[in-house]
Amino acid sequence: MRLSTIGYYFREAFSSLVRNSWLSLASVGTVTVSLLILGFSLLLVLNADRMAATLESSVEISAFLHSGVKQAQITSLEQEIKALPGVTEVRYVSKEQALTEMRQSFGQRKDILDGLDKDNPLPDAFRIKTQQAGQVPGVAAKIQTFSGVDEVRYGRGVVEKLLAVTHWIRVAGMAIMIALAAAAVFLISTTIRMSVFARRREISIMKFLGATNWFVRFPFLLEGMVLGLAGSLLAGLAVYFGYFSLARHVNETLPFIPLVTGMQYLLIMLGGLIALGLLIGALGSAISIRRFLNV
Amino acid sequence: MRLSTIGYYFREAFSSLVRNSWLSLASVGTVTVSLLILGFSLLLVLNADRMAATLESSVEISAFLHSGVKQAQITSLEQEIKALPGVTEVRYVSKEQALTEMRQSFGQRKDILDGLDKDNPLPDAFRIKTQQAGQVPGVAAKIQTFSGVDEVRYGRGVVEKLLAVTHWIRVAGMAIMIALAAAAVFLISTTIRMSVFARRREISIMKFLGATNWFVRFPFLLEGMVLGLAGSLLAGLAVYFGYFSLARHVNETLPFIPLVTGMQYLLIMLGGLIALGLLIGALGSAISIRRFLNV
Amino acid sequence: MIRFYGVSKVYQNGVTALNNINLHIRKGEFLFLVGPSGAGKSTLTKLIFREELPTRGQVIFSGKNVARMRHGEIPYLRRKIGMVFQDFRLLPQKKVWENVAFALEVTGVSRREIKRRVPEALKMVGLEDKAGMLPTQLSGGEQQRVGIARAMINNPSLLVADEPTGNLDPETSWELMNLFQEINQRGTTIIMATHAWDIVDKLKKRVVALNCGQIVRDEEGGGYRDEA
Amino acid sequence: MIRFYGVSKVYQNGVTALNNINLHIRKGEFLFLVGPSGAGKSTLTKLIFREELPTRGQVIFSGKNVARMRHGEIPYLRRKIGMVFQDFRLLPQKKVWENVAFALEVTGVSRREIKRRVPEALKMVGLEDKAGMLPTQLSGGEQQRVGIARAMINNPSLLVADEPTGNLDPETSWELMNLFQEINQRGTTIIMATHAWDIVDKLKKRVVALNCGQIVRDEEGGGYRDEA
Ligand SMILES: Nc1ncnc2c1ncn2[C@@H]1O[C@H](COP(=O)(O)OP(=O)(O)OP(=O)(O)O)[C@@H](O)[C@H]1O
Ligand SMILES: Nc1ncnc2c1ncn2[C@@H]1O[C@H](COP(=O)(O)OP(=O)(O)OP(=O)(O)O)[C@@H](O)[C@H]1O
Ligand SMILES: [Mg+2]
Ligand SMILES: [Mg+2]
Repeated sequence: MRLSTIGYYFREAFSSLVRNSWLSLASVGTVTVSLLILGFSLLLVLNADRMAATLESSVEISAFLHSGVKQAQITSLEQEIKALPGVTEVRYVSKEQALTEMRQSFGQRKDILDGLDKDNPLPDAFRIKTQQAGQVPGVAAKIQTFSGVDEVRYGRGVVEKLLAVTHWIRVAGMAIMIALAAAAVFLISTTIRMSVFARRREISIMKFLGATNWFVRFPFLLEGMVLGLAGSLLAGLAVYFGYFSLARHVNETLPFIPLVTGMQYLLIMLGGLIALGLLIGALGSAISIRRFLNV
Repeated sequence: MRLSTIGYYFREAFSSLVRNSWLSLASVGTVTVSLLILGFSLLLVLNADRMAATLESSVEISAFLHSGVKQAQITSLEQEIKALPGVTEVRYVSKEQALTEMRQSFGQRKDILDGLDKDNPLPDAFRIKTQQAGQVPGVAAKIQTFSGVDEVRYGRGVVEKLLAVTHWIRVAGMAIMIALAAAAVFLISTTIRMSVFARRREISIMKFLGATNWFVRFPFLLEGMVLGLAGSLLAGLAVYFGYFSLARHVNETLPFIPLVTGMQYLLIMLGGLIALGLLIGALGSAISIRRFLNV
Repeated sequence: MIRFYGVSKVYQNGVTALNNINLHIRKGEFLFLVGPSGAGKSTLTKLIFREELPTRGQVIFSGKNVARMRHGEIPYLRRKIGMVFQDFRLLPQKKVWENVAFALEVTGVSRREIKRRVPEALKMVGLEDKAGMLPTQLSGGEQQRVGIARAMINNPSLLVADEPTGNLDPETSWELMNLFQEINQRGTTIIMATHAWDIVDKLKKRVVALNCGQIVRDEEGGGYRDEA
Repeated sequence: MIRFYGVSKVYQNGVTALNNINLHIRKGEFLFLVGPSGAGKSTLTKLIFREELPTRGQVIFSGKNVARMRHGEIPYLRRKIGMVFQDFRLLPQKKVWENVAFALEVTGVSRREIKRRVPEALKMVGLEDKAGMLPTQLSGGEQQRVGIARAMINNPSLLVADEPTGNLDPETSWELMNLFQEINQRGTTIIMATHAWDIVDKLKKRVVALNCGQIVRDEEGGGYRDEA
C-alpha cells in the first residue's frame, strides 16, 4: 500500500464524516444510545448477581454439639470442619454466648430468659459458612457424621428457595445481556447500513473509475470505526459518571445495599463496550458496503 | 380533498413501502427492537414496584398490653385501633398464642421454653398492619397513647430501610422508563429520518412539479404509520407471549414470587406501546420531511 | 406574460449567474435562449418557477411577483408551467407512465382521465412501448423524452425547456420541435434554452442571447449566432 | 484493441439492446458511434468497461475476455479506459478538483503529482476557476466538462465518450473535439457515441451506425447520415 494512498484513506474518511455530518451525528447518536442501554443494564445485572451472591453467602449451618464434649475434641472438630471442601468460615459459639445472643434478639423483653442463666439448656455449637449456598446440604450431611455432633441445622426451605431465585437472577441476567447486545448490534448496524445505502451511487461511480474494492471500502471502514468509537466513548463516559454518581447517591441513602464499585469490573465492562462500538462500526460499514461493491 | 387524491395517497404509501422494502424492513426492525426493550423493562419495573408493595405490606406493628387488661377493654381497643386511618388489619394474640408461636420458631429445640408454661411471662398483644409502610410510625405513636397499651414495637430500622429501598425502586423505575422511552423515540425517529433523507431528491422533484406540501407529506405520513404500527404490533405480540411464558415458567420454579399477570395492566401497557409506535412513525415522517419540503 | 425587471442572481458561493436582466416575454411567444456554457440560461429558467430566488430585481409572472408569493401559491404557479429539466429529474422509483402521470396527479385529475391522457403523451414522444419501465432502464434520450412528455401533459400555459434535445438524434429532435411549434400555435408560450444552432437557425423565432449573465442580443427571427 | 464477436445484450426486462454485434476497433482509431435514440450506443460502451455483461458473444479488450475477467482484474481494466458518461456520474460530495483527482488517486499517484496534473486538466476544459465548487453548483455544460477532464487525466489508452457534447455550445464543443483529436494523435484510441451530426460530418472519421441494436453501417471517413 502506497503512502499517498494511506493518506487518501484518512483524508477521505474524515472529510466524509464532515460532509455527511447529519448522517454521522445520527450514527453516533444511535451507537451512544444503544450502548448506554446496554451498559446500564450490564451494571444492573452485575449488581443483581452481586446481591444474589451476598444473599447466598448469608446462609449458615449450625452444628449443635453433645453436652459435655471436651475442649480438645472441639478444637479437632473445628479443624475437621474447616478441612471440608467448600467451607469458608467456622465459628465456635459456646452455650453462654448463645444465650447472650438469644437475649439480644428478644430486645426489651429479654427478662423472659432470666430464669435460664442458672441452668442453661442451650448447647455449644459451630456456625459454618460455605463458599456457595449450593454446598450447604452436602457439608451439613458430612458434619452430621462427625462424632460429638448432636444435630445439624440450616434453613432448609429457605436455601432451596434462595438458590432458585439466585439461579433465575443469573440466567435472566445472562439472557438480558445477550438480547440487549444483539439489539445494540442490530440498531447500530442498521443505522450504518442506511448511511452507506444513502451513498450507494457514489460507491458504484468509484468502482467505474477503477477503484479496487479495498480502495472504496477502507475509508468507510475508518469512518465506521470513528463513528463507533465516538459513540461508544460517549456512552462509556456517561455510564461511568452516571453510575458513580448513582452509586454515591445510593450509598448515602441506602448504605446497607452494597453496589459493585470495584474498578476492575467496571473497567473491563467499559473496555468491552468501547470494543463493541468500534467493532460494530468497522464491521457494519465493511459488511454493508459489500453488496454495493459488485459493479 | 378529492377522492382520486385520497386513492393516490394510499396507493403511493403502499407502493413506496414495497419499493423501499429494504428501508421499510429496517424501520420496522428498529421500531420492534426499541419497543421490545421498552416493553420488557416496563414489565420489569412494574414487577419491581409490585414486589416493593408486597414487601411494604409485610411490615407489622406489635402493641403489647398491660397484664390484667379486661376482655371488654380488649374489644374496645381493637375497635379503636381499627378506626385509625391507614390501619387495614388488627389481630389479637393472647399470651398463650404468643408462647405457642415462639415455641414453633424454636423448632426442634422448643424444650428450651418448657419451664415457662406455668408462669407465662409474655404479654397479650395486637398485631396491626397498615395500608402503606410509611404510615407505620404514625399509627404506632397513636396506639401508644391508648390506655391499656404497655409498649408498641415495630422493626424500626427495618421499616426505614425498606421505605428507602422501595422509594428508590419507584424513582429508579420511573427514571428508567422515561429514559428508555426517550431512547426508543430517538432510535425510531432517526431511522425514519434516514429513510426520508435517502429520498430527499424525490421530494424536491415532486415540489417542482407543483405538488403541495400535503400532497408530498401525506403518503410519507401513512407510510410512517404503517411502519410504526407493524413494528409496535410485532413488539407487542413478542412482549405479550414472551412475558406470559416467562411468568408461567417463573410460577413453576419460583411459586413464592408473585409476578404481575393482571390483564388490565398488560393491556394498557401494550396499548401504550402500539400507540407510541404509531405516533413516532407518523410524526417522525411528518417532521423529518419538513426540511426537504422548502423548495 | 413574464417580465424580468433588473434581475440579478448571485449564488451563495459568490458566482454572479445573472446580471441586471430586463426581459419581457409575451403570451404565445416562442423564445430561444442561447449562449455559451455557464452563461446563465438555466438560472434564468429557474427564476421563473421559483427554484431559485433573484438576488436583486423582480420576476413577474401573470402580474404576480414570483419572489413575493406566499408559500401556498407556489404549487399553483408551478402547475401553470411545464418544465423540461436539463438533468431530467425523473422520479427514480416510479415507472415511466407514473412519472408522466404525476404531473396530473398533483392537480387532482381523476384516475380515468389519467389513464386516457398518459398514453397519448407517451405516444407523442415515441415512448408508448416503454411505459412500464423505470427511468434507470431507459437510454439517455428516452429519459429526456419522458421529461418532455411530463412537461406537456398538463397543457401548461408556459413551457420552459432547458436543453430538451441534448441527448436526442437530429430526427427525433425535429419531431419534437414540430410538436413544440404545434402546441405553440395552440397558444402555449415556449421558452427553450438550447445549444442546437441548426434548430435555432431554421425556426427563425425570437432569440435571446446571454453571455456571462447579461443579455447581449434580443432579436426577433434571429439565428443562433449574431448575424451582424 | 477491442473486438466484439457476435455480441448480444438482452436486459433483464427483456429489451434487446444489442443484437449480434461484430466489430473490430484498432489501436489509435477515432470512431464515431451514431444512431437514433435507444439504438444501443450506450449499451455498447458499457460492455467495454464491464458495467454490463454481454448476454451472448465475447468482448475482447487487449486480448482479454472482459466478461471472463477475475474480479480483481476489473479495476485495472477500467483504469486503462477513460470514460465520459452520458449522465456525467460526478461524485456529488466532492469538489470539482477532487472529482478529477479521484481518477488519479485510485491508481496511487502521489499527492504532488495530483496537485500538478489536476489544474492542467481543468484548464484544458476551461474550468480552472471552478475547481473549488461542488458539482451541484455547476451548470450542465460545466458538469459535462468535469467528466471529460476526469476521463482524460489518466492518459488512458482508450477514451470512451458517451454523448460528450450534449450540453455544450458549438464553440466549446469544437474546442473539445480539437482536444480529442490531439490526444488521438498522441495514440489514444477514441470511441465517441454522439448525435452531433455537424461534428461527425466535418471530422470524417470511422463511423459505426447502430439501429435497433444492429450495425447498419461501418464506414471509414463517413458522415452522420448514410450517403448512399
Ligand atoms: N447552485 C449553484 N450554486 C453556485 N453556482 C451556480 C449554481 N448553479 C449555477 N451556478 C453557476 O452560475 C453560472 C450560470 O449557470 P447556468 O446553469 O445558469 O448556466 P447555463 O447557461 O445553463 O449553462 P449550460 O449551457 O452549461 O447549462 C455558472 O457559472 C455556474 O457555475
Ligand atoms: N438498464 C437497462 N435495463 C433495461 N433496458 C435498458 C437498460 N438500459 C438501456 N435499456 C434499453 O436498451 C436500449 C438501448 O439503450 P442505450 O442506452 O444503449 O441507447 P442509446 O443508443 O445510448 O440511446 P441514447 O442516444 O438515447 O442515449 C433502449 O431501448 C433502452 O430502453
Ligand atoms: Mg444549463
Ligand atoms: Mg445513450
